[in-house]
This record gives sequence, C-alpha cells and structure tokens, in this order.
Amino acid sequence: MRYLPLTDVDRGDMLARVGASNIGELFVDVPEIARLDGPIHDLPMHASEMAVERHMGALARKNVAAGDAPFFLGAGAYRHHVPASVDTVISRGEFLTAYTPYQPEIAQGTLQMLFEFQTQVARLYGCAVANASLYDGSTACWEAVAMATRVTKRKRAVLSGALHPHYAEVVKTMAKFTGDEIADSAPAIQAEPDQSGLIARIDEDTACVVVQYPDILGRIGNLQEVADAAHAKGALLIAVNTEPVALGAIKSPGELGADIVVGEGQALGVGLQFGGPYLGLFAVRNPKHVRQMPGRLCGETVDAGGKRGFVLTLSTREQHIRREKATSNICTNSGLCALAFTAHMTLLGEKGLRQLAAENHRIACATADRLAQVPGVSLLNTAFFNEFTVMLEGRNANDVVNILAERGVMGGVALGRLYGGAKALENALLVTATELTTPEDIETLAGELEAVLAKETAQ
Amino acid sequence: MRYLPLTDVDRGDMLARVGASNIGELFVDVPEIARLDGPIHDLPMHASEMAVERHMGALARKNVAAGDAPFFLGAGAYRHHVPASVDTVISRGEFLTAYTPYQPEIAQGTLQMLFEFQTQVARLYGCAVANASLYDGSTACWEAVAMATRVTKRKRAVLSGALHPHYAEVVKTMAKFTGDEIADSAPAIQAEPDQSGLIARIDEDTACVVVQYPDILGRIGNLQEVADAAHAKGALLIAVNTEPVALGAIKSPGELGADIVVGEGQALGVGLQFGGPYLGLFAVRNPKHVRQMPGRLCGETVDAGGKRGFVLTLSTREQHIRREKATSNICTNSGLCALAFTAHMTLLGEKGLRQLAAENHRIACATADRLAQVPGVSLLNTAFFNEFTVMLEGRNANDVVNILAERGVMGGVALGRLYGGAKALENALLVTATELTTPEDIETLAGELEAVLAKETAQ
Amino acid sequence: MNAPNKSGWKPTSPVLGEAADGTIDSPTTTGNRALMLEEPLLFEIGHADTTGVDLPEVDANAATRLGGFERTGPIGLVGLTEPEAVRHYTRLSRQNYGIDLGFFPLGSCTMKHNPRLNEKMARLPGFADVHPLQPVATVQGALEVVNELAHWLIKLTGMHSVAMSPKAGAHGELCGILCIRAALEARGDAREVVLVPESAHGTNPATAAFANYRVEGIPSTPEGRVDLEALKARLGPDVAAVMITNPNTCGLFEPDMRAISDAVHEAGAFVYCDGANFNAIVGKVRPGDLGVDAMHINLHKTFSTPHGGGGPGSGPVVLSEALSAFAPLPFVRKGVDGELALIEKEERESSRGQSFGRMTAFHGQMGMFTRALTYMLSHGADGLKQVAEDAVLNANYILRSLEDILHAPFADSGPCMHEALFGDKDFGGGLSTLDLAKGLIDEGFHPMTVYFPLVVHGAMLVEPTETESKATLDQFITAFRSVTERALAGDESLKQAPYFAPRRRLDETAAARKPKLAWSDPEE
Amino acid sequence: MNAPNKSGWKPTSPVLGEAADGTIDSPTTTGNRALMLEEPLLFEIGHADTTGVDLPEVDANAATRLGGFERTGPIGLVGLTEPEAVRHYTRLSRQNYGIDLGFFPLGSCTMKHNPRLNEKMARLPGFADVHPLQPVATVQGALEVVNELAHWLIKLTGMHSVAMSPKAGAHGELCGILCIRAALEARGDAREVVLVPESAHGTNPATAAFANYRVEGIPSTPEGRVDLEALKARLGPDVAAVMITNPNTCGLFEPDMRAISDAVHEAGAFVYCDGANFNAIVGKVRPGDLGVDAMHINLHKTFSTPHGGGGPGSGPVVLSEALSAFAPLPFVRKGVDGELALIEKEERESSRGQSFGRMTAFHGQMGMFTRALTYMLSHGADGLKQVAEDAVLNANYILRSLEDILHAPFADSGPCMHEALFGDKDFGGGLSTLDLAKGLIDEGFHPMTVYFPLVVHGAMLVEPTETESKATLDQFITAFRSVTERALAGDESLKQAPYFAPRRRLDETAAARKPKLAWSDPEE
Ligand SMILES: Cc1ncc(COP(=O)(O)O)c(C=O)c1O
Ligand SMILES: Cc1ncc(COP(=O)(O)O)c(C=O)c1O
Repeated sequence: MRYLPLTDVDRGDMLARVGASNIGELFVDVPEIARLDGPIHDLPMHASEMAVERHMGALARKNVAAGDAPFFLGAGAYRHHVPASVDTVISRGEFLTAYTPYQPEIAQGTLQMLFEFQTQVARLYGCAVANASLYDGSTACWEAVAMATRVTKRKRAVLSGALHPHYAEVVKTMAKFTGDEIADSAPAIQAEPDQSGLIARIDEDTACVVVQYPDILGRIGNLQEVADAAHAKGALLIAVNTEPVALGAIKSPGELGADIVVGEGQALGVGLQFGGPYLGLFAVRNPKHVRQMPGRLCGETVDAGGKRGFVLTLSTREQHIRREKATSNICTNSGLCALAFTAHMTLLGEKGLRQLAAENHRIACATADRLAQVPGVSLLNTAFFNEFTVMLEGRNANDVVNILAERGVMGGVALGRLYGGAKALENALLVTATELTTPEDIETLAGELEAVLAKETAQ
Repeated sequence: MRYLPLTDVDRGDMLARVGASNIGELFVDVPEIARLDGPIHDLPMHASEMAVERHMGALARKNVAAGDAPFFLGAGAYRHHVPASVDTVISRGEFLTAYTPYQPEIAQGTLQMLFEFQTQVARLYGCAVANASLYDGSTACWEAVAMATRVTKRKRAVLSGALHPHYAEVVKTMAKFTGDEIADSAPAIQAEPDQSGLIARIDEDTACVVVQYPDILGRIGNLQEVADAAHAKGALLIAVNTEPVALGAIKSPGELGADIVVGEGQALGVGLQFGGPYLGLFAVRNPKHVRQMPGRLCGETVDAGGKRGFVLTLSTREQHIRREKATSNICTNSGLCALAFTAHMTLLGEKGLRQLAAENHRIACATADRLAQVPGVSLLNTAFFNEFTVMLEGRNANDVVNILAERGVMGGVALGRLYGGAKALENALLVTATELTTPEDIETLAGELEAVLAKETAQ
Repeated sequence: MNAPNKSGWKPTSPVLGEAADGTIDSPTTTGNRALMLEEPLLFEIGHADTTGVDLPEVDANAATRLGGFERTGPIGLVGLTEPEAVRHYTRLSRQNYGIDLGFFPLGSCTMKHNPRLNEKMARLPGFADVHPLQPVATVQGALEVVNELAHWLIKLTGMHSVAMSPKAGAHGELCGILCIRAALEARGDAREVVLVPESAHGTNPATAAFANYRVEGIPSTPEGRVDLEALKARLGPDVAAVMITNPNTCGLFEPDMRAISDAVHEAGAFVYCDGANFNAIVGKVRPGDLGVDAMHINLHKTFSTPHGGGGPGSGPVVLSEALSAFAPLPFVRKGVDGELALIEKEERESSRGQSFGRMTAFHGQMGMFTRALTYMLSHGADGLKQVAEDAVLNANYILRSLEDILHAPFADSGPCMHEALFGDKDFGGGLSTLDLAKGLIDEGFHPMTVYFPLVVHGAMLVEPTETESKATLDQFITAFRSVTERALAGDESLKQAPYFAPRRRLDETAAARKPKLAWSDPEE
Repeated sequence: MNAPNKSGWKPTSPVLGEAADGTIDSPTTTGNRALMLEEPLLFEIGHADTTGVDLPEVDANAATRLGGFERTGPIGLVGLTEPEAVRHYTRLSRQNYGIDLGFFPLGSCTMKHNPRLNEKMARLPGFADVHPLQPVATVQGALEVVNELAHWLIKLTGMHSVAMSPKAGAHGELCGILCIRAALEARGDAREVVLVPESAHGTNPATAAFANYRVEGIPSTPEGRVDLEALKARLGPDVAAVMITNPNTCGLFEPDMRAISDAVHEAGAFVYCDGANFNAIVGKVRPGDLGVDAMHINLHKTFSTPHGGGGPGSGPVVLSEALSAFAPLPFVRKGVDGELALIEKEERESSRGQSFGRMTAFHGQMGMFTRALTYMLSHGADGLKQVAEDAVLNANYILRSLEDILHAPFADSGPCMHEALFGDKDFGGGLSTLDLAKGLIDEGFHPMTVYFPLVVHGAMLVEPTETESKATLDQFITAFRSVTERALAGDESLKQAPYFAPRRRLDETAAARKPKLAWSDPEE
C-alpha cells in the first residue's frame, strides 16, 4: 500500500520489541464475537491511483458543472471567480496539514491568518469582533439564536418569513430540543419585505429577531427599522447574510444596528462544492458580548522575547475547557475555508470588493431587465443586489427549471423547491447573476425561457 | 494591474528620491527614433484573470487531449501515469520560484534533490556519474557527440540509422557548424537492427557510434556487440534512450559497455506537454570523463559547522567561468523537470519501476498480438519493450493515422512523418502502449484499424 | 511602510550579541533569521486602493437598485497585489508545523498523511463546481458519491444506516443524541440524564447538555476502563443514553463493550459511541457487532481529509435500526430505476416521516466526501484493515519504547490501541508536561496532546498513526527520551523552550485579560 | 534507519551549549531546530522494496519479448511511500529560498513574481496532455498558442519573424549565431570573428566559440558603454557578428545602439543582441528600431515563466528580414483556410528552403509558451509598458538609496535601467562582496548577483524587478545599508555569515578537489 510505510521486516522487529508474536495479540481486548477473520466483505480491495482516478472521474462526469452551462443559481450558494493564487495558498502543506493551533509557537501562520480573517469579517459586517469561523451560515444562524437567548435570558426567537427556509429549518430543529420557542411565518410574495408585519411580532419575551439581508427573495429591507423596534423591546437583532459580496455595495448590518451578524462566507474563495464544506461567519457589534460567543477566537499577545504573537484565547467559553457549560459544542470548524476566504478578500481589498460588487449588481440589473421582456415573466423586486425573484405567470417554476436544465441552461432556483412546494410560491423563480455571467448567458436564458414558457404542453 | 505593487503615490515618492520629474527622464539614453509614444499597437490592453482564462481555455479545448481518446503515440515522448503528489512537490514555491542554486546555504533543497537525481540517473543508466540535466534528449545526444570528439580528438560520428530522426537531424545540424563529420544511413525496415552494417562503418577516425536503445522502431539490439567493436577502434559508444521506463526491464546501456549514455527523461514525472519542456539526461560510465561533461554537476561537501551539504561543483567546465573555452554554452537547464523526474522515480523505487516496466511490456505484447490479427497488418519486431512497428500492407501509414484521428483514435506515429515521407517507410506505423492503455483501448484500435484498412476508398 | 520590522520587536544592535538565555536573539535589522522570516500583519502592508484583481472601475453615476442602502463610508479593508499576497501567505505558512513537515502525534486527532490524489479528485469541476440546488438530474454523480460513501461506512461499521450531513464530529454527536431524544420522545419516554465518563472528550458533555440533558459521570476502573458494575448500578428509567468512546481516550479498547450495550438497552436507554478513535479498529471490528446505536465518524481523522489548521471536517453518523427512522434530512435514496433522489422534506417520505429535522443548509461536506471516498477506494477493505493494525502496532511500539523512563499509567492494562498515554510523574525542578512538549518542539516534532484525558495527571497522549515509518518513530523515541531525561534531571533550560521556533512561549494570560481580537490602526 | 540524524553532523551534548562563534550550534539530538529540519538523503531512508505506487506484482514466469536483454541484477534504486516522499521533498523545499519567500534581486536573472494563473493554464489537459506528434488537426489550439505568442514577440520587438524552438537563452543565442553563419555562408562570405564585450554574459563567448568563431573583445568606455569608435576601428571583412547586450550587463542602455548597428551592417556583419535584459524596455523600445538582426528573449525572465531552481526556460529568437529565411525547423504557418500547419521538413517549404536545420526534437517549450502567453494577455500592451517603467524605477530607487555608502561605478553615467551595479571599494578587515552577500542572507534576503559583470571589481548587480513593493525595497535598503556599514567598519563577524541558514558556508574547494557526485553506500 502506497500510504503505509511499515515494511514486513519493520512489523516483525516492532512486534518483537512490544513482545507480541503476532498482530492479533494487540487486539486481545476485542471480544471474540466482534473479531473479523479477514477483510470485510462486499468491499473492493485496494486500488492504484490510476484505477481510483478513473472511477472518481467517471462520477464527476455524471454531474453538470456550473461552468459548463449558462448558470443562474444562488439562494445561499454563489458562484464567483476565485483567483488562481487562492488555491496555491490553501494547498501549502503547512496550512493544509496543520491541526487547530494548540501549540502557538509553531502555529503562528494559522493564528496570524485567523487574526486577519477576524478583522476582515468584523469590518465587512460593521462589527467589533468576529470569531474564527463556524460550520456554515445555517449553523451560525442557530448559534446566534442560542447566544441571544443566553444574553437576554429570553426563549423566544422571531424569524422573518424571508429568512432562507433551510436556515429557518435548522433553527426550528434545534429549538425543538433546547425548548426554545420559534415564531416564523411564510414569506409574503411582494416587492418589498413585510417590515411592519415582522415588527408587530416582536414582544417583551422576544430574545431576538432574525432577518436575512438581502433576503431569500433578493430584496433589501430596512434593517435599521427592525433594529430600533427590537431594541425598544429589549430584543437583539440578528442579521443573516448569505452573500458577502453584497456588503461591498450595501451598508453593513452593524451600521444599521444589528447586534449579531452571521452569514455564509462560501462566496469568497470557497466555491460551490455541492453545498460543503462552507464557511460560517459570526460577529458581534458590542464587544461586551464577546464572552457569550461560540467558537474559537484568536487574539494578539507577546512572546517571552517581547515579540508580537497570536494565540487562541478566551477558551473558557469552549467545550474542551468548559465541557457541559460551554457556549457551544463546536470543536473542528472551517479553518481552511477561512483561509480561502481571507486570501480572496486580501486579493480583492476594499477596492476590488467594491468593484466586484458593482459588477455583480450591474450584470444582475441587465439580467432582470432582459428577463422582464420575456412574455409571461415579471420582476418582483424593486431593490436587489445580484439576485432577484421573477414570477412565471401560470407556470410551476420547478418544472420550468428542470426543462431548462434539459435544454442546457441552469435557470435559477424555484422557491417552491426550498419551501417544499408551497402553492403560494409555486411560480416564483430566484435568479442570480454574478461577474461570471456573460451577455451571451443572459440572452440564452431569456431565449430558452421564452421558448419553454411558450410551450403549453410542458405545463 | 494585479501584478504591479507600486501605487501612484509610491511612484511619485520614488521619482522624487531619484531626482526625476517623470519616468521618461529615466529613459533618456533611448535614442529619439526608438522611443514609443504610447502602448504598442495591434496588441490588446491588460485583462482580468477571468477573461484570460476564457481565452486560454478556448484554445486548450481546440486540442484533443491524449486522455480523451484511445492513445498509442510514442516515438520519443511517452504518456505514463504521474502520481498526484509529484505536482504537489514541484508546485512548492521554494522549488518553483528558486533560481539555479548559486547561494548554497539557502539552496540545499534544490541541491540535495539534484544530488539524489544524479544518483538515480547514474544507476538507471548503469553509469558512474550523471549531470544535473540538459534541455532534452536530442540536445543531450548532440552534447554527447561533441564531448566524444573532445575526448577522442576525432571528428567523425557514426549514427545508427535507427536513431530517432529528429535526434539525428539535431546532430547533423550542429555538426554543419562545428565542422564535425556525421555518417548516417536510412534505417532498414527489418525485424532486427542491422548491427553488422553499423559496425562496418566504424573506422580509426570514428570518435563515436550513436545507437538508440530501444531504437526508433522499438527494436532492442545488442549494444555489447557495438560497444566492443567501437572500443576496438578506439571510439566511444554513445547510447541514446528515449524511454527510461524500459530500463526497468532491460539491461542498462552502461552494463553493456556504453561510454556515454544520454536520453529523454520526460516519461517520468514530466508529461507530454506537446514536446516541451522535457528533460535531457546525460551520464558517463567512466569517472575520468567527468571533467569533459557538459552541464551542471552537484557535489557533496561540508559546511563550516562540519555538517554535510551540497554545492554546484567543477564549474570550471562551464560558460560562466570558462567562457569561450567551456564544455558547453548551456546555462539554464531543466531543473524543475529533474525534480518531477526524481520525485516520480522516488515514488516508484526499484520495485515500482520494475512493476511499471513489466506492466508496460505485458500490455504492449497484448496490443501487438491483437493488431497482428487485423487483416493487412503485420508485426515487424521480434523484440520490443512498450513500442513496436507494424506494417500496413499497401497503405500510407500517415493517411491511416489521420483517418483514425478523425474517428477518435490516436493510432500511433507514422514513420513516414518522422522521415519526411521516405518511400521505404511509408507503410510503417509505430505503436506504443503503456500502463494507461486499457483492453478497451486495444479493441477500439484494432476495430477501427480493421475498418479503415478495409476501406479501399480511403487509399 | 518604511519600518523594516512590524513584529513589534526591535533589534538591539545590528551586530551579534546574545540574549540572557544563551540563544542569539536575532541580530538582524529585519528581525528575520535567514529562512525564518518575520511577516507584518496584512493591515500593515496593504492599502485600501490596492487590489490583486483586475475588475472594471466602478462607474459612480451608474444607476443602482439597492433600495437606497448604498455603502458609502469606508469598509476598512486593505488589498495586496498577487505578488504581495502570495508572499504574505507563503511566509506565514512557514511559521506553521504540519504533517508534511514531520511527525505530528497529536493524540485523539489522528494526524495521518493526507494523500494528494484526494485533493486532486476533490478539485474536479464535476465535484467542486456543482451547486447544491441544481436539478437532481444534473448531480447524479454527486449523489452517487454520497451513496457510495454511505455504503462503505455502513459496511465498515456493521450498522443499519448513516446520516451524512453532520459537518464535524461534534455536529455528529449532536445528530446522534438528537436521534436518541427523538426516538425516546416518539415512544413518549422523556428521560433527563446522559452518562459520560470523565475521560470523555469535551464535546461529549457539551453535546449532551446542548440537547437539554443533565450530564453525569461514569466511574472507571484503575485499569482505565468503564466500571461495568458501577454503570449497571446507575442505569435506570431516567437515563436516556450512555456516551462511550471506544477505543477510549486512554487508548484502550473497552472489552466489556458488548455487556455495556446489553445493560444499557435493558434499561431502555441507547448507546452513543464516540467514533473519533475508529482508526484503531477500522476493518478489524464493527461497532454494530458491539451493540452501538449511534456513532459519529470523523472523516477528517480515520479517512484522512485534511485538518486544514482547524477544519473543515465531516462527521457522518452511523445508526442502528432503532434510530434510523429519526435521521435528519436531507438524504439520498436510490429509486427502482437506479435514479438517485434527494429527499429534502419529510412530507415527501412516509417511511422516514419521523426525521428529527435539518442540521445544516445543504447536504453535508461534499468536498470531504470525495476525499474520503477516494481514500477508501485507494486502501480497499484489505488496506483499511492494515491501517488499523499498523496504527496500533506503531502506538504499542512507542508505549514499550518509553514506558521504562516515562510514567505509563495503563501500561499494565495490556496492549494499547492506536495511542500511547503517559503521565508527568517524577519530573525534577518543577518541570511539567508543558515543558517537555516545548522541548520536543525544538527537536523538530509537533508535541503530543497534553493534559487530555483529564483522568491522568499531566497526561501526554501520543498517537503516531499508521502513516509513519519506523525510522521516524525511532527518531522520535530517541528525542523524547533525551528530553525526558532532561525533565527528570530537572534541566531548567527546558522551562524556556522552545528556543528555535518562530516565537518563544506566548503570554496567554495577557491575551485573555485584555483581549485584542481584531487589528486596529495604532495611528487611529 | 535508527540514527536520529544522517546529516553527517552529531550533536555535542543534549543540553544547551554554544559554539565558538557565539551562535548556538543546534543543541538538539535530532539536529533539527524547531521548523528548520534536517533531512537525510533519499538513499538513507528508502528501501529497494518500498514503493509509493500500487502496481500489479511482477509475474516472474510471464513470457517476455525483450530479446534476451532482461535486466537481472539490482538497479540500485530505492523507493518511498507517498507519506515519506511528500515529507522528504517538503522538508527539502524548506531549505530553499524562492521569490515566494522574499526579495530575490539576482541581477541579470529577472526574478519577478510567477503568477499562479499561468501555472493553472499550463496544466489544462488540452495543453499539458498533448503529444508533439499528434495529427495537426488535433493540435490546432496548441499551434495557435505558438502563433499568438509569436505575434506578441514580433510586435513587442518590431522584428520580422521569430524562431520559437530554442529551449533557453543560450540555445537562443546559438540559434541566432547559426542563422548569421548560415546567412553569411549563403552569400559565400565565410568570416571568422565574433566581437563580444568583456562585460557580456558567459554564454555569449561560449556560443560564438561553439559556432566555430574566434571571440574577440569590444573595448568599452569608462561610462560602462560600448566604445563606438573603437568598435568601428575593429570592424572589417573578418567580423561575422557583434554580440551586444542592451540594456547591457552594467544595467545601462547603449545610447549608440543605432549607430553601432549601422556601422556593423556597413561592414557586412550582423548585430546579435542578447535580450536577457529585455524586461527594462519591454513595451517601451523595439530592438527592431535599433537595427538588431537577432535577439533571444528569455521567456523565463521577461515573461515570468518560473525558474524552477535552474530551469526549464525558453529562448525564442526574433530575427530581422535578412535572417528570417535561415530560421530552424520546425515552424508554424497559417494556411489561407486559417488552418495552422506545422512545417517540419525543408523540402516541403520553398520560401524557407534555407533553414539551417533543427535544434531540438520537437517544437520548443510549449509549457513555457502557455505561461508566457497568459502573462502577456494579463498585462496587455499597457501593462507591459508599466512593467518596464516600474522595473527601471525600482532599480534607480535602489541605486540612489545606496550610492552614498556603496561604490557605484556608473552612478554618474545617468539613470540605470532595470538593475543597479555596485562595487566592493573600501570594505575593512579584508571583507569582500561575498561576505556582504552572506550577511544579507541572515537578514532574510537572497543576495544580488555577485562578481558579475567582470568589468567591475567585486561587482554586486541588484535587479529588483517590477513585482516588488516600495515597502520591500525600503526594508532591503535598510538592511543593505546596515550590512554595508558593518563591512566598511570591518566587522569580522560577517566573515562567518550566514549564521541562521540551514547551512553555514560550504567548502567548495573540497567539493571540487575530490568530487562526490553520486551517493554510494558507506557500508559497501
Ligand atoms: C474523542 C473525540 N471526540 C470528539 C471530537 C470532536 O470532533 P470534531 O473536532 O470533528 O468536532 C474529537 C476531535 O477533536 C475527539 O478527539
Ligand atoms: C545576460 C544573459 N545572457 C544570457 C543568459 C543565458 O540565458 P539562459 O540561462 O536562459 O540560457 C543569461 C541568463 O542567465 C543572462 O543573464
């Protein structure tokens, strides 16, 4: 086996040193009934790189890669161009094959990177402090709700109807067990988010209000309004962002009064990867909330020689110290994805991020205008960043998406799929455009959509 | 520009420091007539990664990659499976972005690697000393001839007719200018190399005999015979090998008496790359010839602290010291290709190389037997490694290769192409099989070949 | 940025001089020491108007549809051109230790070699560039990867089913415990207690508490195993589950595992097994044969997906028949036609109607799945068995090569599994496990896990894994012995180790007292 | 392999002690110093029966058709498993300095950043996995790359054509000189002499000699330029060509270039220009406008293909109309139908019937072509112009920031081009340029080129390139000044520098006296 350095001679010598006559003797503690005589059945034997490559390559070719078709999907996962040097950075063995930096003297690379990452995220979100990452946006969203209940000592969380339904499901699932109470509603299909409806649901028992920004329909609501209302009732505002690039164009949730800002960082550096691994971002506006935060935190200090250095800090919040009293059970997080994110963000810089955001918005506007010209298609949003909702008159958007796929176009995400076929949303199609979307892509989508909508039969 | 760190502010400050009011003043020495006002015309302006990737990607898709079709080409460039970790190694910035190791204290990585490479090549070739690489097999072949004339003080080189014609052309081209005399002949199309004919051409003025092993028709001749004959006349035997994997199965040229062994190393680690960069290997059997060798040599020594270390040595042979008296004008060689070769060879080891060679030979035999069953096809070779010649009765092999390509099969190399349409070779097709050749590939080739040969029209 | 060195430290003199501890405190003006390079913070070298990408200039008068929420003020980010960025991260990387550099025997973390083929496969556009919400007809290959990997995990563990979406081990523990809670609630049997041994990893109690269970300890025997009798005595109608790590965190196999499971089941409770140490028994023992109800598998340990300096991981959970119905959504199901379907909503699925819900936005760690499957296919059933055997052999080799000079609390309990556990007994001059660990850093090794498990004083948990050669183990043993001898002799110089690392010991107290968690411009 | 350290050096004692020179000579048993790791030779850790690939076992009784030449004896190779191999090369790599680590101002070598997009493009299977002898219909994209790159090179140099096959600069020089010889012989005018300035790179005279020409020097002026009058005086019917480097190796532009060319042409000779320093003028000046007949371009310098620790490179040669007909085979030609043809044989090509022949087996350095073209497309005409301007500005910035303390022989000759040249005047205590270079190593920089060009005593040639930030230059200047001050003050400690590198100064004399060029088993 190409991955196993011990030779049979080594094994013999080592067994002698440990005083065993065969390897079986080292497994004496395994009860008879559980000992296997030979290799497990129904599984293949070892294979060469060549053979494995053929097998995996064949599986990969069974998928349609986003790059192989005009592509307009978003809804929580965004396709952006990642500079080639990002992969160079995350492929450095010293980053790739390191563990969580428990020995800071020989982990300054990871630690300084995390300190820079935390700073970038905090500034992007308009917050004071960000952590070193969580699993993904949806688990970060739940962790925020859990933290809010700790901070406010209240158990009720109010979810905006326009929060990504998968995020809402995660929150509701967890709440089932923690006993927290979740109030949520279906999203109203209208040009702008139902702010007043949401605000009306906030009361004195409310620990937090959870609002997505921009929301699942691509709309951009007035966070400030919600923040004020929440604060008036002593509740926290949790803002959820699934597209960090948007914050290169629109105000940060922190600026608008959000107390906890969480989100998905996948859009920068990480890629689509069929949904994972992704990158959970978590930040708080008020430094005094730091000790209630989940996850790892990297902090600055000095070494015995007086040199600046970095360490993991405030670990008394964490499971390995605090055990059942920890703020979260998370251990392994998304370290390498954080590196990809920070490397991409560093290459962009403030200038590049703003340019990237402007480019996304420009192309999304062009896409929206073009699609609006297609008979049977109407644009829902008044405001959006790089993602918007169109209504397909009298047609099930999910069917349309599937037919478009057969015709070689990845047309978008049918809201009906996300909401489990809720009638009200059946005709809604969420369309996303990024810097990777070409004018030809837009024309192809418009043309194919027109053709498909024309086909009554397909109904 | 993403690759240019100076900001306009920097440029201003720096101009001030150098006492220039504008950049133009730094180019005062350029004569008026040669100064360009603006950017050069007929060339595009700078472009984003995204745009360049699209352009280059489109060009790449205009080629048929060897992996996308049953593939049987060789003739001096061989397709083998390269372990994924080889690319990891050569992508290490410390190897990739280093220069020739002029400062050994901070180049031990490159130097130790070269010392290991030299040892591997010397042992593979059955020689005492190998150098740190030359451009490719063909230039190494010429350098060997030039060295032989220096060593023997004779000017006549006898080339076997079965030496790769491109190698022969390089030697003849260079000889035109150095005044050396080259005797060569067309290869006789026969089952075994014409040893006696070759030996007959060796005389007292002969500096060297150049023999390819295995030869351009895939045949394996008796080097020992030629070596003895050459030595009897005071000439050197230069053995040329284009497929290092073969030496995992057949005797090394050194064992058989070759004085200088040169070859192409591309088959291990480097890949096809449309012909370059490749890897020139150069070794001598007799240590006393070392000071006549071309190219860099890495040697062992100790540092001031008594630790073992490595340096470039015997540089008095080289152009940067010896100038017009140097053994060669080579400076930049094929360093990174040497790293790829040595990394691949290290992963193989003696065991893996022998297994790889056996596998190649086994599959080549199966291919030869299958093709021999195709009507109109006859196998020329009695002996071969992973490459053999078949005769296509009454058909121009070059036409057949092109038709096969249209039908999606890379059938081999028509000898007629290499020899510029020499009539005698017109029907000869050189077919190569490696560990990457599958039984399906073989069946496809046999089937398509049968179909093509059947078509009279195609004639 | 004209200052030669932003590391906060300034050179004393440009000529050679030495620091109190006898080492040279870098005499260079840059703070660099040849190839050991200092690197400023991004924010000290970057500029707001510098970028490493070439995008069109922003058209200030372009009409926008941002609802009037344009971000006008500065964001506070800085950029680097590509040459600066590549150098910044390369220099940082060189201040890290990784498996690629040397021996990394971090106990309980299974720091085995990360095959590069796995990285190559995970980067195939057909895997890396696929959106989680594409029509299922366009992602059949991705769903097949999930299915194939599930097949391997089920076969290797002898369990009934597997939940693939958990993002790491702790997430997997949560998944398992939630399945147990759901199963109990489904039979109207709410229980309040989860039993967790003191030696357990911190995520165990944290997880149980998170699921609203009260955590109680399980007594263990002097031999470092679960005390079966004491456990039986504690079991009762209030106990929902017992969380056991097997092989346990002392590196020992629980010989009574089967009896424990039977007792737990008798009491109407479930057995959760922490599978972080599965590497010791993969291909040799199937937890299903030991009565386990749920076990997470850290793909980033046993199946070698890279740790990446803290993640990402992946923690699929294998489940017994009794728990399978409660597994979280989404999951993949093969239709009669061989088409793979992605089940995202309960309503759609009668048989699995009891799913406790959703744990994450999408389908789990696809990027880790492709790597783990590549790893499994490469090793095969025979290779995986060899993995366990070599991992256990390496650990025992280390245990027996050091037990004569280091306190090995369970050395008499028989062979260890994949890790060797030591304690800090008899060190002189007030030296501690920490000092020994830092001494190993100078020797060029990453230290073992220290002060875990909590049941052994000054614990040192050494997990070599199977991808280390005997030569490496021998060198480690030689070095470990020499450092241990220094510790036993009370060699004060160890107190200040490491001497040669990019940094000397760091002041963690100061870091926690006045936390500085983000960079701020000193000029501001 | 039980020995902890095969580097030939044995630890004095396991406790801290220091060496005579005041540094700590590694006190560890392993010889490692934390992240600075010793690595044995492959042959000291590998085994003949160890392999990092999984291939079928050899069937000893399988029939072979090897003509009875089976290799029976041992080859003498050893193998490593992948974990060992990756670690071996990673540890070795960490003993190297590269552009990715820091400033690498090696004069005449143009060590600029290597963009990673170029690496990515070169690895596209459509480029990397294509055979040189595939039917041309299946490699149209590859031929287009050659053609597009040729177009760029011709436009950037204002020349008539370009020969693409030369494998590196020296190979390109040979190509150019052979074109000249062929052209002269074609007109029946055999000449014997090539004039080469003393300041020229070693490959120039070596190349001329190789082509059977007698090499004579060209006198230069005190300002470091070619002495036009002296040159004119020497020109005559025996002179075949003049080889000039412009900008020259003193980092200066030859203002008389045009006059030189005219004089040379008048004398019936040709002008060969060494284009290694093209980076200083790319996009700003076209050699074609200066009367050049042939010039090689090091794609691995100006167009940033990686140096890879010594290669590979690529040295296309641009040619004047007078020489174009003699260019080597093969070359690419676009047919009327837009189809690209590969011309491999003279006979096939009337117009180019005078080709002097073939220089290499195939079509040149395709892998470098894709990288260089990617680089050109990324920069564009505007970016390349900026490249030259920034490269020149950086060099002048260094020149003017150091001329007050370092002897700068041509500082008064006006601005330099892309490199700044210094000499070793006034160093104290017998210190030399070499000592200063080694001092810079400790400071974390790769030294500049030393003792080249030969025309300046103790020459130090500093080429910053355009991909360095002002911050880096400022840090370098600070460090360079401090080391220079130590040299001027005769600081003896410099004699032993570097102190912190993986190795102290190496004994090159010993290496050459008894060359050990391959490993041999001490036990044998
Ligand atoms: C014994 C044990 N259990 C659980 C975990 C948690 O796994 P993860 O870090 O993947 O969340 C770990 C890993 O640190 C562990 O060692
Ligand atoms: C001035 C000069 N000419 C020629 C060469 C030779 O180029 P190459 O090393 O590519 O053969 C070099 C590079 O070392 C050089 O600096």
